[in-house]
Amino acid sequence: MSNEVSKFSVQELDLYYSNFQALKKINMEIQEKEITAFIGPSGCGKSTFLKTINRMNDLVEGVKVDGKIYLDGVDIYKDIDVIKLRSRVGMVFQQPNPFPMSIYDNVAYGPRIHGIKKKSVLDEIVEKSLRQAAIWDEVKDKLKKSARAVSGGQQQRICIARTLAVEPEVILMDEPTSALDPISTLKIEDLAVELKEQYTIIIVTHNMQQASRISDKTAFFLTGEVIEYGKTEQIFNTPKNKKTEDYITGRFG
Amino acid sequence: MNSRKLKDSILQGLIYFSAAFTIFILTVIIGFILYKGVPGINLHFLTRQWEEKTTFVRVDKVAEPKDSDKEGYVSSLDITLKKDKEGNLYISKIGSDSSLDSAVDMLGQSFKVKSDDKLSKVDSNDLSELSVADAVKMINQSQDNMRLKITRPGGGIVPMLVSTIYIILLSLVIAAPIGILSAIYLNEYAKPGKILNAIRFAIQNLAGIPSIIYGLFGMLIFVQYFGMGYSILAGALTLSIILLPTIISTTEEALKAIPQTYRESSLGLGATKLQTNYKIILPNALPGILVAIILSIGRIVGESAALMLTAGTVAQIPTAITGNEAGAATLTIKLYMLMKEEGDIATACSIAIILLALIIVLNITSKVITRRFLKKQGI
Amino acid sequence: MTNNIKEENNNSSIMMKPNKTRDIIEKIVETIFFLCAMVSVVSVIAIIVFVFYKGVAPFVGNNAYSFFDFISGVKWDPNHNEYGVFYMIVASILATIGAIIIGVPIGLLTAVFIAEIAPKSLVNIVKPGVELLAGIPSVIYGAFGLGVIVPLINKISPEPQGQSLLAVICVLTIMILPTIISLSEATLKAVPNSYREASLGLGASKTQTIFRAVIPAAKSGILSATVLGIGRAIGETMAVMMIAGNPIGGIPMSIWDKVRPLTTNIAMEMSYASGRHQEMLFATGVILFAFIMIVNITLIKITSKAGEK
Amino acid sequence: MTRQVFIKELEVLHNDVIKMGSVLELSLNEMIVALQDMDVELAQKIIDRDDEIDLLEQQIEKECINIIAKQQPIASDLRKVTSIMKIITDIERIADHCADISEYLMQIHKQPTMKAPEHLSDMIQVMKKMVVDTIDSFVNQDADKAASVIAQDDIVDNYFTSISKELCDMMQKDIKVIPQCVAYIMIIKYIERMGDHSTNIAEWIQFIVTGKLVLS
Repeated sequence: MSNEVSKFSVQELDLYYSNFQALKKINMEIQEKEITAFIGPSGCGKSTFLKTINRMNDLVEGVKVDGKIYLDGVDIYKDIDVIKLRSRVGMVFQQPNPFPMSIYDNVAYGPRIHGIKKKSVLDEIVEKSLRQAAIWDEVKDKLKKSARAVSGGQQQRICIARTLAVEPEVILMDEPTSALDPISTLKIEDLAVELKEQYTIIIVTHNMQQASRISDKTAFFLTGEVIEYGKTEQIFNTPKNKKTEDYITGRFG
Repeated sequence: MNSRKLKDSILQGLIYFSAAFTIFILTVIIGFILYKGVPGINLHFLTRQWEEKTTFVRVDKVAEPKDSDKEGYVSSLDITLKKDKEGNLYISKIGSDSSLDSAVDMLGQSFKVKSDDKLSKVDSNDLSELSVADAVKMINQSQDNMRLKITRPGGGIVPMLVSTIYIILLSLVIAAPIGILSAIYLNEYAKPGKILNAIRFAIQNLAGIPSIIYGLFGMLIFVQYFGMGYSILAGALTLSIILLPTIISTTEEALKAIPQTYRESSLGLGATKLQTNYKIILPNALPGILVAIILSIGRIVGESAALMLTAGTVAQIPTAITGNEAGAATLTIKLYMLMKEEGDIATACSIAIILLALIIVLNITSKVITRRFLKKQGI
Repeated sequence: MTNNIKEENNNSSIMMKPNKTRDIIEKIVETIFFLCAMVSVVSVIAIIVFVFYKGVAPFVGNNAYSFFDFISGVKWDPNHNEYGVFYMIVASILATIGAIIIGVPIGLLTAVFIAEIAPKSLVNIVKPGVELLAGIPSVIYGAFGLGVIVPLINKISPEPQGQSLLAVICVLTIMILPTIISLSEATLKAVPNSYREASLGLGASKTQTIFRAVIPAAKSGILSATVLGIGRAIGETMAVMMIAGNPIGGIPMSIWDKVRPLTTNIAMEMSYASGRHQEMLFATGVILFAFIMIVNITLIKITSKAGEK
Repeated sequence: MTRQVFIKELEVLHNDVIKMGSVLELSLNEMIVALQDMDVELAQKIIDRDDEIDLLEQQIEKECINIIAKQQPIASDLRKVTSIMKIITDIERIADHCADISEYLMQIHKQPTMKAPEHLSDMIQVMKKMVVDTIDSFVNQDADKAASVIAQDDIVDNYFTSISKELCDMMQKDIKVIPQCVAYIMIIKYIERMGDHSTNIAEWIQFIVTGKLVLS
């Protein structure tokens, strides 16, 4: 394993929804500026794990988390204020959910809540983020129009731009393309590969081809455990664990 | 960064303050009404007429008078007398074989004398100043077929309760069918277009008009033009117009909650629109309609301005639907009159308590129906 | 081949009522439904026509009363043929504005409390309470006003009596609170959770999320709640009648002054008014009606606009 | 078990390869007999059968491409399909060599008879075992057997060097036998090549099973 400092170091992580244990003894090192894919059948805990990384699970009643998650060596549950954490770890959701506001206001929402008020600064951030999300050309002349009046693929890229506007270090994507058509899906995938130059990306997906196409590392989850975690080529060519082999070759049940 | 924390805490403070303010207001109002009204609530309040009523009756003596030395016992009529707080004489107990059962009023019809009725005169002698014992002696000495002056005490809200119920029933009988049928029309038959927009606009406006305007209209048309006078029919007609928007919109919600697939599958089987409405839509919408009716009862019970100008302010049980025998004050109107004319806030609050109880019951029933209806729907 | 198809047609038609009568019944039923629906239209038109007809009468024809004096007059004295309603209009407007300025913020923030912050147990107490507040007949608010608010104001008011604009504002505020709370709460609840997650995901705090994402998304609902509140405040009669003081003239200068809203003017004198006096009361009704129309139209515009966004 | 259609298609593919292997074994045995008895008709039969094997190879190749396009196989499945495409070329090459040997056999037959080189039959036996073992290891996906085949290849190579030296000596001693010896040299060259092809097949089978590709 390369000796870079891992962006996330997850040690002995357990998670309980009231009495149901959703995550069992997760140990994982996630590298910086790489795309890490989480795959596995639905209900295996991959999304739950993703939502633990930016503590979105705190919103759920009766959630209990044991074990440690370190972001750049700092324990995210003890030593980082959750607001600071979430501005450093952005999230893109499965259903594109732009606010019912104009495209401009959507992207400017993040900077505004973090205190940026000057219009010139906001304009610049909005343009930079929309360009980064590869959608500037499609929306540059209708920034004032409602963000919901555009196609699903465009909405999702606007949401990505909105996340980028807060200048996160990590972007979590929870099945970002499962609601999109193939073309938009490929656009989002290309975008993710481009963004990995500057951001650490963790993507949860049901689509194994997507995982094999764009990710550097892949983790296979099953019933709350990490069955296998390694370089994507190795996972998709010569998986060590039979359960991984069965899953990716579609032989289960 | 801490300016955000500061702003946040100020806003949070405001939120908690306004919530507390609302809860405070709620408790103060309910508290005030209970504090003032509860003492007035007793059995009499709930069972008696509002006005006192005096009648003269003729009654014979008992065949075999039993004598008992109980204080106030009138052997000749087998009744017991007492003096109440204000010092008037009243019949506290009527014996099993008391001759009062066959008392007859001046028109010769039998008159049922009840305990608590006040007795103020025997033949021509006034009893009000006498002590209980003298009064007993007086009655026993008077001859057979004596004439008694009986006064039934008032202070009860029975007439208002009855007229409120009459108005509720009458208004519902008028408004419910029209409302439900127009809701069905709007939801099932109407094709989008100018007419539909006009109807929708009218309904929304009806909902916005204050009840005093309805009062004016009601008085003008029903009371004067149609010559119904201040009557429950005039009141009911005015009220039904007020109720239409509530019934229509609540029923429409119930109709909209029915999945479109029910209609399609029924029509798919060759059923006509009417059959579909009759067999599928209506039964499923019934709980919604029930809620609509309950909400409208709540509105009728609460209505005051409109009724005051149409149903009048007389505290009596209406015996006809039009004409001056039909004037009837509902609970709310009586409550208002008590405060406006006599400034008697205590009794007003007692009536208020009855109204509150009614509204709570209505709220709970409508919640139960909707919950049961939702459970049945499996939502 | 052809004749057995005809055969088949016959027996199938036996099963169902002959098409002709079935269609007629359908038509009849549909017209009945249509007529019921038209009842609302007819009644609105009737109300407008009659109230306006009766209300406009005094200003037209021979010894017409000048509409301008009516509108601008600051004295109402039927015995001396003086019918000025301007000071009543001012009273109604001031009372409504006062109630809205206090009622809407408190109502909205309480709605936020119930919808966003309060734990389940508290909600189960506060919400039914608010529903009860909404169900209470306005007359009881009048009783409360007379019994509690007026004496209280009396203690601190420079004027001799407690009935005043302030009393009216207090009672109206209390009355519109439930309308605003329940409607705003409903619209806040209708805001999809994904907006809250998105906002929190960007590092916004809970309060920021409420005020910058949830409330803007529920803007139209809150607006229509406010407009409904205005409608109810302007139209209120019984509760206000007993605590307004109802002077026969004078534009209210301070919150301690007695006021005479349009609605109370009608209700108080209608039972014994006749002839010109009665028509003047209807004229007051027309003015009130005009206000209500404005309120209704803005409400319909907001709700329809919200629909498209 | 999900993806039943895909699993069936893989089985069909697997059996077709086995069928091709058995046709090869038939030609191989006949080639050995033909060599011993210098039976020309048998040799001709082997040559004719070569087209049948070529057809089988093309059909299997089309099947492989079809599966890849339709089912997007991954990991072990992908390894199996890609290896099969490689294996069938080697099998076809071995079959070609049987035909080539048969042709040279016919030439020898025209020449005056000559004593076959001494260890030729041993070399053939070793090669035959390699071919049979490699096909068996494919049938059972047996990596160990495949390894044993790879180990045999040196033996065949040594036989090739010793026999070809023996043939050169014979030619130096008696120029009359040169045409036959040249034919025999060609024959043992083909036999040596048949050994190499079996080794290739064995290596691909190991790749299918272990995932490690070690091409010597």
